[in-house]
Amino acid sequence: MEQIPLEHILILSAVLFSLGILAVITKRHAVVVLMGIELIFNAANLNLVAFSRHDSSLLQGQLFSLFVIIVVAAEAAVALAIVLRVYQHFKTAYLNQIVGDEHKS
Amino acid sequence: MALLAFVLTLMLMLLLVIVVVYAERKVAAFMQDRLGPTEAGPEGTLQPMLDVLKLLQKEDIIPTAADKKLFAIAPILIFAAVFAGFAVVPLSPTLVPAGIGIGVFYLLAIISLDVIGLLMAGWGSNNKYAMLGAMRSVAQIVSYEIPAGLAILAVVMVCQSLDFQEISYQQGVLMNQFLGLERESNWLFGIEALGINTTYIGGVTTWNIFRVPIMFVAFIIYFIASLAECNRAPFDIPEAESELVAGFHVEYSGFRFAVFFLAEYAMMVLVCLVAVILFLGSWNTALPNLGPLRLADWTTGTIGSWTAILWGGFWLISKTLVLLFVQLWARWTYPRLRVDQLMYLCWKVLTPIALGVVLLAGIWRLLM
Amino acid sequence: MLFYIFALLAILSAAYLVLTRNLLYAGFSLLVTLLSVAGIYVLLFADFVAVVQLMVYVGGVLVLILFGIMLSSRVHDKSVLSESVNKGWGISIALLLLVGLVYSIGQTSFNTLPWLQGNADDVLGLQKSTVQSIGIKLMTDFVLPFEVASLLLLIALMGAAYIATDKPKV
Amino acid sequence: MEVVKYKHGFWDVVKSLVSGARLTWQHLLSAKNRRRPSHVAAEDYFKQPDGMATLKYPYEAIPVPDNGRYRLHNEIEDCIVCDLCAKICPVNCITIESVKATEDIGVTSDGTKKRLYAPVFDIDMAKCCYCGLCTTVCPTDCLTMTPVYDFSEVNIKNMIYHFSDLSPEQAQEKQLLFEKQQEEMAAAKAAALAARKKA
Repeated sequence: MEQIPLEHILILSAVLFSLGILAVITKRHAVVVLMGIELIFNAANLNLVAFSRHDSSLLQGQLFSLFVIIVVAAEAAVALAIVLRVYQHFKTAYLNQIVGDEHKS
Repeated sequence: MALLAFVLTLMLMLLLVIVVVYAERKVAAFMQDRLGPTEAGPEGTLQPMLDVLKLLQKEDIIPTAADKKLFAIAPILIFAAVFAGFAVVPLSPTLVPAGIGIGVFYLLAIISLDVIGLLMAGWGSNNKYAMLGAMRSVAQIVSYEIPAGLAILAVVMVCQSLDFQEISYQQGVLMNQFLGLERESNWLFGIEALGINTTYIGGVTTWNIFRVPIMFVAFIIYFIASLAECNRAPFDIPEAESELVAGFHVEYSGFRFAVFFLAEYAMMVLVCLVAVILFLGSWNTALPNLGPLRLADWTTGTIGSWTAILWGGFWLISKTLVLLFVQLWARWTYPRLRVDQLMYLCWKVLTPIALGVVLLAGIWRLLM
Repeated sequence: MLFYIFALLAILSAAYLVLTRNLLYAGFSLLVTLLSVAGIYVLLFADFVAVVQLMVYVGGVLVLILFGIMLSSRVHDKSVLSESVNKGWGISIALLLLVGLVYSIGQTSFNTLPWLQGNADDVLGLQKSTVQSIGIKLMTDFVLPFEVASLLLLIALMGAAYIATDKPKV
Repeated sequence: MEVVKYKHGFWDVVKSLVSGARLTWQHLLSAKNRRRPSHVAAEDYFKQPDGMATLKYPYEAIPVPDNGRYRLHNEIEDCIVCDLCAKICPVNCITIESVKATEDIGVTSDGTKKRLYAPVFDIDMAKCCYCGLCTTVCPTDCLTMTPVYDFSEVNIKNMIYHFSDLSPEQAQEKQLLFEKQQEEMAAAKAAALAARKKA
């Protein structure tokens, strides 16, 4: 198996990262924003694993990406619980439609 | 080589599925004092093939209100998930389609793709029964992955490996022929202090449920959880015919339904294969060496020759069929659980016991 | 070769995630992205991370996300279609970021970095998988983050359960 | 009302699971026995408690009792076309048309004289309610219920059984004969009347 050039992996992760940013900025549904964040996490993980290949004795990159995945799991659980709560309260999951009671006309 | 493994695995899976579909009907019939299929072929043996043929001829109906893309992809995804699980199952001492070092973990992970397919099917059908069935099914599968995973974890702790093939080798007379296990030895009940070396006795004495008796509890937990994972009775509330008509595949017909059907039975076969490999000695013989009576050696064959492959396949598949029979037996004996009973069983009974088993397995490992 | 297929799949599905207005389709295209990233992990000799990715992301996070969508919308309903806003700003910021990142990646010569001199082929060594060394690392050098992570998961579990339960109205 | 008390202990659950499994296992084991297709009057009819209860129907069947009331059959040779069966039929499934015979057409097997032809004697078994009234009123016992019960048809028209032994042409011929005789008789009558008037 030929070696994958490091630059290509980094470019891939840069593309994923900017797509994630794009999703976070342009989308208005809370869950889609969450998906954008997942994309960003994945881009970061990809970098970590790619560099970890050059660190065979320590595997620090892989270990770090494992911790990232753990944090993502925790984050997703809490975030979705919040989204459901918000939906129950405001009857919408669109971030721009969430208005506090005092602002309602 | 990869293609050969693919075809071989597919053939094995289809063969076992056909046997199980036929057995299901016959066993159900016999337990209910009926005859079962008798007309197609001798004693109705061609019935499953003809069923599939019938399904393939039927009209492929896609409801107008359905989400057509998801509706079309879902069966393929579910089948792919189950079939990908078969890739790491060792069939005999030298025959394994894809022997990867973390096979057990991979299998647990790839099965979870199934869940996504179920959600797709349920949502894509745009039918409340399908949606309810999919939701129930996903909740059930995700919950029961925990006791099943803990039971498997107990095995992994005892065997110190995530490789199916290494776990298989540990449970038989061929143990020392595996790379990395040359110096290991099995002790009766896994307790070295007893001083009875069973490495060359083999047979039942080196199966995981026997060499570490606490594994028997883990096996029971895994078996119950696996019934729930493949939506089998008594845990078939996702498909409850009487209340949900059929759950997530209500809207499916023809070819797509055949794929669902196949995937469901393949899932049954897969969980039984995993149970056999992890707990019941994998492809190892059931007969121990008793003094000059070298029953284990005779029924194992020599590695590298056809005898080993044939004996290995024979033992693996016959043990799997026995477990599959138990699944059918349970289906036609026990009534369906309610949702609250299902969750009670998972979270308040199986999970705590499984946690205890993991702890005990860790302690047991220290004795080995 | 395999890497480029996976990379293309990942980028295409991520782009589809951004472009599509259907929330469900976005979720399922995220599935494809996650799967292809897992494939890339395998190619980078990180089999354990790849399977963890499958297990946690596909089996856990994605299911949660899909549940989140399905519990807050209906089929063929406006609520499953989400409109995009801030398109101009979003695209320009993302493009700027992308160009900047790609430019800096292009400018860096990774081959001369001293901490990248390790042999990239010899990750596995004699072992069949990285799981053994990861396990040893987790129990020695990384035992504190490991324990903290378990604590974090416990807190997240309790917090999520608390937030999501219906409180009795007093 | 007495409240059923369920036992909830762990071992009670295990015990009930095992007893259930044993029950189905015993049924599975007894599946080597099969019910024989014995007659209802046979000695062992009620003494076959276990084993598979299904019969492979087209190949084996429980014999019909002697008094079984199934498909109707009319022995047209013995029928005197009295129309009693059609009259008593509660669902009107019997259609009979009759033509008077011009000459003597024989006797039935019990000696009754036959005076009528039956160009149409149809029984629609799809309508029949199997009450058997027609067989009781039949004076010559030619209409009977047979033990044949398996006579399903693809086309419902085939459920109408035709018992007439006359072809349409023959029926027409008889009808013409009868009409001719009637005419002759009428002519003879008229002649006789005219002769009487003349006289």
